[in-house]
Amino acid sequence: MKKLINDPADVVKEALRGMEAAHRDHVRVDHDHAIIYRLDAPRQGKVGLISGGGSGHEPMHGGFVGTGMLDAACAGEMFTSPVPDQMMEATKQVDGGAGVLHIVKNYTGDVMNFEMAAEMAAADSGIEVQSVVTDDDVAVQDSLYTAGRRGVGVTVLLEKIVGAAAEEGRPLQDVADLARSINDQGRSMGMALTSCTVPSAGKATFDLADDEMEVGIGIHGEPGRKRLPLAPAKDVAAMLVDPIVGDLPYQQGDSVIAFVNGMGGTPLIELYVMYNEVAQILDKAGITVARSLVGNYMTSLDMAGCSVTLLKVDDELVGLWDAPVDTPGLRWGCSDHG
Amino acid sequence: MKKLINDPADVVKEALRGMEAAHRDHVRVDHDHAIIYRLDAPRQGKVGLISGGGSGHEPMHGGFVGTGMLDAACAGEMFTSPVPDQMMEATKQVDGGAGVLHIVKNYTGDVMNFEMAAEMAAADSGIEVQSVVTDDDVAVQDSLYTAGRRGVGVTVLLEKIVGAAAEEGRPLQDVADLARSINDQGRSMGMALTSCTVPSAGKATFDLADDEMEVGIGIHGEPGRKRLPLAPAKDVAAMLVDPIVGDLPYQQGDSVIAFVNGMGGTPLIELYVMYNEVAQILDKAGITVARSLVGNYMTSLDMAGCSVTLLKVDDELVGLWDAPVDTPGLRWGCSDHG
Amino acid sequence: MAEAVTVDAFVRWLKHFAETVHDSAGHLTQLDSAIGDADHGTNMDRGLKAVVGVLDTNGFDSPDALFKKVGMTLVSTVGGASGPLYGTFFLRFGSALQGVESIGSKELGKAFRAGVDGIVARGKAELEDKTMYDAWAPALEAFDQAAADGLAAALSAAASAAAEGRDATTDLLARKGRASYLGERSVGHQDPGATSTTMLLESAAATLV
Amino acid sequence: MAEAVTVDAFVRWLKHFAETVHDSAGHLTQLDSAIGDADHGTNMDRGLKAVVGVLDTNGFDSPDALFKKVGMTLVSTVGGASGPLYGTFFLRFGSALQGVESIGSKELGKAFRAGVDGIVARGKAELEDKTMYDAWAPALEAFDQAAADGLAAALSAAASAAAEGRDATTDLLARKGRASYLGERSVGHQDPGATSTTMLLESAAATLV
Ligand SMILES: Nc1ncnc2c1ncn2[C@@H]1O[C@H](COP(=O)(O)OP(=O)(O)O)[C@@H](O)[C@H]1O
Ligand SMILES: Nc1ncnc2c1ncn2[C@@H]1O[C@H](COP(=O)(O)OP(=O)(O)O)[C@@H](O)[C@H]1O
Ligand SMILES: [Mg+2]
Ligand SMILES: [Mg+2]
Ligand SMILES: [Mg+2]
Ligand SMILES: [Mg+2]
Repeated sequence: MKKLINDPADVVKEALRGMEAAHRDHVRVDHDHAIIYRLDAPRQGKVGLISGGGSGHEPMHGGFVGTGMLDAACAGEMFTSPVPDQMMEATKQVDGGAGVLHIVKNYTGDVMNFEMAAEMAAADSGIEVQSVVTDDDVAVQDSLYTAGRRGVGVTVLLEKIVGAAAEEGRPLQDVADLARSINDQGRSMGMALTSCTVPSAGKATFDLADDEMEVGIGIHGEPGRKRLPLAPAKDVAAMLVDPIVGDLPYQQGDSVIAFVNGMGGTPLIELYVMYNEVAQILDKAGITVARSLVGNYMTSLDMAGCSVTLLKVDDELVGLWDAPVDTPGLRWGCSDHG
Repeated sequence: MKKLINDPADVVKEALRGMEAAHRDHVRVDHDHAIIYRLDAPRQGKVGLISGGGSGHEPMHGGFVGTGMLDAACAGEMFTSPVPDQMMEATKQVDGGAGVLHIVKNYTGDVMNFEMAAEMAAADSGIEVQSVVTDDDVAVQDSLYTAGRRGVGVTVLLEKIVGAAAEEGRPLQDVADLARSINDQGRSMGMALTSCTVPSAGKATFDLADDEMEVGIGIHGEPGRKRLPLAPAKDVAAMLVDPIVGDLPYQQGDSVIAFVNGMGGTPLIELYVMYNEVAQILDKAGITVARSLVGNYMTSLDMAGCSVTLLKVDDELVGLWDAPVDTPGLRWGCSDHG
Repeated sequence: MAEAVTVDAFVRWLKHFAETVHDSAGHLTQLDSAIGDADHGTNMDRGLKAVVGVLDTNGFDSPDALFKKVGMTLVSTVGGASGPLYGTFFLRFGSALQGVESIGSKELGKAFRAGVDGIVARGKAELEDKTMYDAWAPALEAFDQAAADGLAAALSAAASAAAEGRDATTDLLARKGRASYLGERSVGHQDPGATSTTMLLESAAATLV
Repeated sequence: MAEAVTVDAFVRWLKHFAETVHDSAGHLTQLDSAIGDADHGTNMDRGLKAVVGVLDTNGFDSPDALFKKVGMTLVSTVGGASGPLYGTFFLRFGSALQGVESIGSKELGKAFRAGVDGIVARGKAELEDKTMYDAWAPALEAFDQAAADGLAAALSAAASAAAEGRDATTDLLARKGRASYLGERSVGHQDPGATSTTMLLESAAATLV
């Protein structure tokens, strides 16, 4: 295992220290609870937004804490959902009287831990909590009898857009409804060129030959739906985009936010090559790219690979997307710290 | 070789297409010349800033084109300096009457190609051109009889700070002097956990055993000064920071911009772990971190590893650092596209 | 009532389980690598270390006080799917023993069932979903059937049944938990949670009588 | 004057060189991997393909027109260190032949020297810096010494001397170019630029007479 770390057991703790030191202008960190807070939380009258999940996906979620996005992020151990104590504490800290929305990616562990936290917070403090669970991964067959689809790329887009809505002062119910409708309109699919290596495991989660790739992976180093021969970017783009477009019927002229995400070990130049292919496929399909995002935003440690997310948008969503955001990991517009 | 690409010969071309598609709000691309321009170039009365170099270092330099930073970036072939025609063309296109500054990293090829371009531009169009050559890599012994030190991390910081100065309307001589003084105050050192793979070469530039690392590498996959046993982040940080601090005598209370840069294949979580170590070393040395930057900004394709850059700053430099910047790769403050 | 289980015996159980998991952490993580995210051993080991810390620094005068603390400690330190599931198990297991004067095989059987009901309420697993429940369900049944023969017999029957349930997960196609994402590819791998559950029951058989 | 080199012969030379480099691109890049950035073969091949394209679609009535175009094409397509160096070489080489009526060994020797002076002016390499100059310098000397024996002898002497110079780069510690960053570790590797320069002279010996 080749990593820039010290003791594998300390990676999350030390990374949070480093993150805090690097971004004092954006966040503060409660190290006892492994929670990253927006500097000015709680904001009176604003719906508090919290998310969280296992570590190893940086900048998600801690890097999305700040003006126009999250109020707090709970960092779990590596690839392990955070514990209810963290979400309870964060919920209390960010509540500004308008209630709190929990943004949860659909993994059994995340869902159960957030659920317990919401139950405890309601019993304990009477803070109104709503939860939205993202489940946008078309690689996973959805069914009543299974754990359902994974929450992946749409989570990043959702946190940005819903963050802008909360910043506008919209009430909890509106913000939660908006979040659910975004999840409904978004679909993703990912692939890996290499496995990642979980520090405490010390070796690659799966082995992949030099001429193979995994298609339909998640973000925790779990193997994908199928192992296929390595293919050119053009074919990879089609393998990812086609199932997305097929899953959520698109009409000519539909507008999307197109998001090409790197898994952590893939450099930007390759993501641009991928985005070039994705843009061409969408163009041929008559789908308009209203906005785009290309980069390593939701990673899987050192895995090489990428995912594609398409989110159908209307003018309202584009407006919220364009609204200022000022976080360590996502930043644009004219931000106002007042 | 596992990469998200099509034909290795087309990577640079296709990545530029993807970059243009992803960042239409920031840049336009002249694909014939492989030049990335700021949307509103040329700006009348503003000194034009151009840089360039081999591709494979993304987001540098194309990702640093935009308000408050570069006016144009010339993209060479993979790891190969651009050709004089590109710099000549860019010089003509960004000149707003106040002259043009060429920001060149100290590599024989880059220096010679920029030199030829400056000679041609002067002869051809009479545009006033000055050049600043960055050479901040303390891994390389400096001497009158050698090619000198490489230009690495300080280039990113310099482009940001000098970009702000040019945006203020300072004249060419001032901007060039500022650039040279920044280079004088900055030092860097890098290391690699893995080699990178140049697409056209098809295999790793060097082989490194599972328990080895290269210390003193550049950004072109060239092997480093020494091969050492793999070490914990704490020791790696010391190996990088100590030679920097030793090279440019620091006094208690000196302020720096501290920059921990990933080489492309290293995920953010590891860079935060590294930054945590760097911050502690600086703290112990009595060096104040005025500002910091942590991320994959100057990469070496898919190489895993990092570099540390320290730039001594005063209030003026910090002010210019804080000034708005709005590029694909670096963004903060309240940007004004007017 | 030589059979009655004491708080001390429960503490021995938990420490034995903690030790077993610690020694098998690599194996559990290895199983989780194949069809999950390579952390089940690390998760359980982290949580059980915390439990042992609590046991070493606290005295408990009742099983329900003990297991409430154990359950909360697991919930607060494990995370992932196994944290809420094992945590809920022990919370419910402890509640079921509240006020029970003497804990024999009948009482223990009820407590196990209450704990497993908690797991099902939380995780909504059904039989053959390829989860820890596939070790628990046959274990409960075997325990009840052997309960009349005494605690030792019941626990040993439960542990054997759990092991069989665990082994049977290998051929199942996962419908819950992370392994469900693999679809067909989940077949042929043993479930890590069913494996740690079997260890829990084997530890019980080794320590509670 | 059966010896006079024609434009056609120069074109054959360039095409022969282009072919050799194309066939050896992997080898040149391999050499550059050890002490550089793994692109010398790719760079030279890209530039020489462009040169061949120019040769195939243009006629030239003088060596200086030919080499001006060749030099500019290399400058505009190669990049890196080798682009300006080989480009400058051909530009100066061509200038030196401007107005020369009949190109024999003496004239060619002068032109080679002018080209190499251009390389030195651009790159400031000195002898034993471990660059292409270490192939060029002995080649020029050998050419001049054998010039009286005719063009064939001079070119073949130059090519052999270049090859010796190339081989001698292996033991040198680099002081110029990327290899200089390696310090001591540059010792033991043959310089890629000296290798391509030797190919250029071997192609000359094979085609100009
Ligand atoms: N819904 C569920 N009900 C019961 N057990 C489950 C459920 N989901 C997962 N599990 C169990 O949890 C185990 C995985 O635990 P662990 O690896 O610690 O958590 P995570 O999957 O969050 O990484 C699985 O092997 C399975 O036995
Ligand atoms: N200053 C110099 N003078 C002469 N030749 C040089 C100089 N610097 C480098 N070279 C030659 O250039 C060769 C490398 O060319 P190439 O790999 O194409 O360029 P780059 O080093 O920019 O990648 C070296 O092997 C060396 O022979
Ligand atoms: Mg997990
Ligand atoms: Mg090069
Ligand atoms: Mg797991
Ligand atoms: Mg080279």
